[in-house]
Amino acid sequence: MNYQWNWMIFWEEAPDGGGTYFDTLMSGMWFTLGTAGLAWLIALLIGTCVGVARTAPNKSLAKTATAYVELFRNIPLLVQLFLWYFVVPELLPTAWGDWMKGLPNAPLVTSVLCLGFFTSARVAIQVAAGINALPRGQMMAGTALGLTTWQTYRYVLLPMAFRIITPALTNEVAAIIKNSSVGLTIGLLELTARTRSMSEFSFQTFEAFSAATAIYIAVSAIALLISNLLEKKFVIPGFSAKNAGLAKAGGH
Amino acid sequence: MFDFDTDVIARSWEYLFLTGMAFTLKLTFIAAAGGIVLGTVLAMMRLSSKKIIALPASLYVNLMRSIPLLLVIFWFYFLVPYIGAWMTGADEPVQVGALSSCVITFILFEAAYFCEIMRGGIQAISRGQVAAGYAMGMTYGQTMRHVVLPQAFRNMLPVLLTQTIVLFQDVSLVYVLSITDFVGAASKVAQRDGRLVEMYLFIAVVYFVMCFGLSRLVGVLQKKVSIVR
Amino acid sequence: MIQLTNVNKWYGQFQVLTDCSSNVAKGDVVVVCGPSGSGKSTLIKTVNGLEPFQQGQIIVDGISVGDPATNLSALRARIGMVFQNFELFPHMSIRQNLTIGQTKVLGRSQDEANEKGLAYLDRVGLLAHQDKYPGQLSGGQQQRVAIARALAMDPIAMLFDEPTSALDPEMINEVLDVMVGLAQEGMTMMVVTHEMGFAKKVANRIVFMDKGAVVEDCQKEEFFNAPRSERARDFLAKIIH
Amino acid sequence: MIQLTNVNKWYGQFQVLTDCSSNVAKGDVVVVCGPSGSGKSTLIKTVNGLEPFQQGQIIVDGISVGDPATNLSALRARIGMVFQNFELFPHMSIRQNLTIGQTKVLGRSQDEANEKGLAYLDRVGLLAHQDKYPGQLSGGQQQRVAIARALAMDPIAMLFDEPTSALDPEMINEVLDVMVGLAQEGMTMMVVTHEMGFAKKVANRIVFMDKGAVVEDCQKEEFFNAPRSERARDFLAKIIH
Amino acid sequence: ETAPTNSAELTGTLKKIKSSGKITLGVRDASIPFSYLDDKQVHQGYSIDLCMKVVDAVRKQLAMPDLKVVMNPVTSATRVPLMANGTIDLECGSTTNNIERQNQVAFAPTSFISGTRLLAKKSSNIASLTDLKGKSVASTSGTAILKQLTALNTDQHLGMNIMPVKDHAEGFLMVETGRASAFAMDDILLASLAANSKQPNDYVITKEAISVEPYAVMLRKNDPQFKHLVDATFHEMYKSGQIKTIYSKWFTQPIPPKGINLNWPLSENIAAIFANPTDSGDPSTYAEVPQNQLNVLNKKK
Ligand SMILES: Nc1ncnc2c1ncn2[C@@H]1O[C@H](COP(=O)(O)OP(=O)(O)OP(=O)(O)O)[C@@H](O)[C@H]1O
Ligand SMILES: Nc1ncnc2c1ncn2[C@@H]1O[C@H](COP(=O)(O)OP(=O)(O)OP(=O)(O)O)[C@@H](O)[C@H]1O
Ligand SMILES: [Mg+2]
Ligand SMILES: [Mg+2]
Repeated sequence: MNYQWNWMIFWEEAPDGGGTYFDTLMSGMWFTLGTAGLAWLIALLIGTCVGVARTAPNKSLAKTATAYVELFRNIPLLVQLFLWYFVVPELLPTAWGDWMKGLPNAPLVTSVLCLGFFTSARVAIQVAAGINALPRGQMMAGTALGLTTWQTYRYVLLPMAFRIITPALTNEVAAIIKNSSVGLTIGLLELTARTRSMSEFSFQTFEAFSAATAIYIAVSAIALLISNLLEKKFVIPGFSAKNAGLAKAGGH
Repeated sequence: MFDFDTDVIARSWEYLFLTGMAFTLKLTFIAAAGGIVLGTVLAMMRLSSKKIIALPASLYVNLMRSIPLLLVIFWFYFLVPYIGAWMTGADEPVQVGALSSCVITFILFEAAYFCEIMRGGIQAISRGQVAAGYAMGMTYGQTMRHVVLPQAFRNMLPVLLTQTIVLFQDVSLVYVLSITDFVGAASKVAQRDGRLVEMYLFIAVVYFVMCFGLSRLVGVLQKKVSIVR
Repeated sequence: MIQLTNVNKWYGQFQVLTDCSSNVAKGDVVVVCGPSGSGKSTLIKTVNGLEPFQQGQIIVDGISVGDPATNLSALRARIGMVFQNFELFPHMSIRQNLTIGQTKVLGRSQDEANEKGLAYLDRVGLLAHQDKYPGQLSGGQQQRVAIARALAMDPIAMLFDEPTSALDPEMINEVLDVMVGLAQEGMTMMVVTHEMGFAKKVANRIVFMDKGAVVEDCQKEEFFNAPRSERARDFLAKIIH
Repeated sequence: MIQLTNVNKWYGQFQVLTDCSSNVAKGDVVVVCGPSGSGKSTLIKTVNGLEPFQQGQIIVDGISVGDPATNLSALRARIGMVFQNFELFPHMSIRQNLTIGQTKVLGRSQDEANEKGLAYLDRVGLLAHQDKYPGQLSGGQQQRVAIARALAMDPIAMLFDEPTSALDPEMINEVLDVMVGLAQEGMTMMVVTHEMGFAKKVANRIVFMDKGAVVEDCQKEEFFNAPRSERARDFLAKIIH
Repeated sequence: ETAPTNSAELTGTLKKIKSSGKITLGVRDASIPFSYLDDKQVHQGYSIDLCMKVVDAVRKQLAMPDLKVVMNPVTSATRVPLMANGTIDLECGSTTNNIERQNQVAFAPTSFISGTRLLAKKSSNIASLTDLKGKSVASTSGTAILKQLTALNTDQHLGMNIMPVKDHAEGFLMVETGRASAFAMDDILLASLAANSKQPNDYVITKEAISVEPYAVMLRKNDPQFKHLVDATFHEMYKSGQIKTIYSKWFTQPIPPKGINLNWPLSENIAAIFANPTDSGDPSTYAEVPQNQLNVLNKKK
């Protein structure tokens, strides 16, 4: 191959200020983790509410929740991000639109929101699936004790549902980390964006992409490790979530 | 507010659909079909009791699942010519077009995800079913072929199709190779004519309609093929 | 204490309960039996409002179950229910299973709930297992815990839905024994079961259902010795072997 | 026809079977019973090689099951097996369930397999249901189909693993009746069951297991009238109520 | 020049072309007017016309009149690896020739010189970089401009909010929707963006240049035979004046697809490189380099 390898490139100064290429990539990684982390909080919060709503006895509530899920999961993330950034502010009242545009960290805020909403739809699917995987009798047993519907969800159904869907949620965490790279399209300086600009500035494309690949693998491995620890911590003696047969493994 | 220029869509719909959408659908179907077949093989490997068979499969799957698709597309695009040369023994890298490269990449990548779905599906079939197959005198292959896989496949059909919808959306990432899929076609027109907002809204609507329609179809189909219990 | 009057229930087009009426007085032990799918579970679940019904009236301890104004949670807290599959909460220890209803519904203090719960756990002979989780107990043990959990709420009546049909044969008796004890202490009970031995021993009335209707509702002796309906005779012949 | 000699089996550290020996002659009906977890299912599954074992010897019709050179598929095709949960193939119609083994394993033509399968389906009284799917039948009907499926392979012996324990009480008899008929026609059978009525009626030998060991292996009369071991007496007391 | 017809004497790219019977051009989708797709999905543009001259020369030298030309679309991320692994033989886009990039690839003689300038709405009265104090400015990610803006921002304490965007069209959209006050990019690209927009007259391009960007066709490094042929072709084209026709076809006449005229007459600087062809990666060869750019260059060394 007609290619000049230069692994020392990482220690050369990057032209966009702020230290070496290595430093740049690291700062990209923190942006990736930060974006993914914040978006995950949103996704978990909204996803749980919407997921519960999907299983609610109230038909119209369940329908609304389903509509929410369908809306957010049927449009490619890339397109959603673009719409959030360029179209939503124009559709809002001018003052709100200007406020959105004037946010100091607009790409970060937009990416977090967009990624959060997108992932919340997928989390909602998992949460609903987890609740539905529990025997119908569990809901009945809670209600028969005199617990209200809300208390039954809070104390009986959700704790079990979350244990069952932990593997699926781990996949979603891995996915949100990887998906945060779409932020680059609106100028979020996360890992992939940093990698690309490094390859553009230096033309050492392969070194840049190797580094990014290695960082992504490491981050995923750590995420997997943490989730395994969590799974161990919350394991229920005598109960195996595998029996629920629900480690649905879709998504990216 | 924008003044929407809908004319740009009318001008280019042929390119958008006959070139772009046609490619997107083609790649989606080839990758889904290939991915499911390869994924099923990987799933059976992962479930094998022999470590030498299970370990490489699970390594492969976990590796694929931890790298963003964008990077995978990139790597395969540049490395496939060398893998090809290595396999055929040629001294020049084999020229692999962007399309074949995409097909190979998506099949290999999606197989990792389909593998996990099929693995879940196979594991969910009760051990009793396998025992019943064996007890009848069926071999491992026959039990898999006639008893386990048909059931796993039908049970997992909704998830497989949901994953296919994800795949359908992910095809848009081939823009890194400058291939003209639907999103690529639309954004090329958008950039050339400076009509980004109109185009992106249009893409959103088209995707929503197609994906939503598809997922409705999945529901109908599921009722048809699902096993009477 | 429990009065059912012409209860009708439909699932869509399908009528599950047709004009069911019965009356359970304080201290009664009523066994409900009948072929599979005859509506036994559905009937017993309408009593504490777990299943809504469309026509008729159910009065429990003077409160109308079907009335939209009724606070169902409060009513349910006063009626214990035991399910076929135990339905203990798998993520809670046995002790937590026994106290959650008391603290969250009755508002008892944790200490009080503990004391009460453990007393009943002792009564079903499982005090030693208070820190285990449901998955670590055998089916028979789980069902006994489920009974203790219901009793800890100080119910005025107990409903049982096939409490022994998910159990291994050797475990059935340990559960039935607890239930016999309860009956003999005067607890008002409605029990869906196929265990005719239990029925013969402690029931004072038998309700026989078929296709959603109450076909017989009579004293135990009458039912076993001279069932009036063809269907009941048929059923008894099938079930006793 | 089936000889077990000092069979031992471990799951990791845990010994499931300890020195199990027995002998089933042609035409014998042997009932295997014992408490839950005592190893009954495991034992019966070693007979047709569904569970491997580590020590001892099992000879079926002159063929050693434990021998790595044995073609297990061919052996299994000659022994019918019926499971607790029926294990019909839910994605195939009843007819396909009856023919799949015949065509794929025995290499019979589709027509021949059909004819044979339907003859046995008729024998268990379900000919009218040939085009339905398992999920559309009741439990008792499914188990009868499962028996017909095994019989269609022309087995030299039949193994039953708690064939009635997943059934609603009213359906147990319809399955037991089919099994009684089989026994009376001289089929060699090993039956794991808790149905002592069935055992009394048709078994000629009872094998009682506890904790992985064969505790009693004797004539039916001896077992019911004068069980030698404490454990068997205990078990009988628990199970007959 | 005598054309070696015996392929045994050929090396590098020429040998590859001879044995495969085709030459592959790396082309861009939307670099107007250098290399882009028109509405009939044909790749065309200024750089492509230049590359086709090279193709003609290759045909002649290798005596392969029906040498096949393959157009292989590339992006900024793929152009280097594809050149390195032999997928493309010439990159015909709008790639800036600079010294760092010469570590990895070689360049044909420079064929265009652009300057980085700012595009802004007329109404915002932005005439130079200093007018952007405290405002947001967008630029396409991965371009050399970003690094200059960053350096300038710190050196001159401008306090600008620098926003990278995915592509040029999006950069323009940032200005159009008011998310950014200005879009910093190569002037010729800015001109074509403005010309294609809904209200071309709403926008201005500043006079002050931030940097000098020489564009050139890219080829593989360490391939003297092919480099020689490419150089000779360009020299011939420049000397004969053919280049003037090609230039005016793309820069001063209406171009497909919409028949817009960029009105970008030949500047003195560009005329100078046609007179004295060079492939230098040093911007000062081409024009007076703005102090800004010099600062950045010096810092690098
Ligand atoms: N959610 C439901 N939707 C529609 N039909 C139902 C539903 N639940 C129960 N049924 C039907 O109502 C009828 C009565 O059911 P129910 O569970 O009360 O019977 P059962 O007498 O308790 O039977 P088993 O002995 O099998 O428990 C059955 O035919 C059943 O199929
Ligand atoms: N795959 C396995 N791994 C480890 N232990 C097992 C496994 N399968 C069964 N066992 C254990 O082996 C013992 C015997 O199991 P087996 O299923 O043969 O009992 P059984 O007599 O058939 O009981 P039951 O009446 O409940 O069916 C049990 O203690 C069980 O927990
Ligand atoms: Mg019931
Ligand atoms: Mg068993």
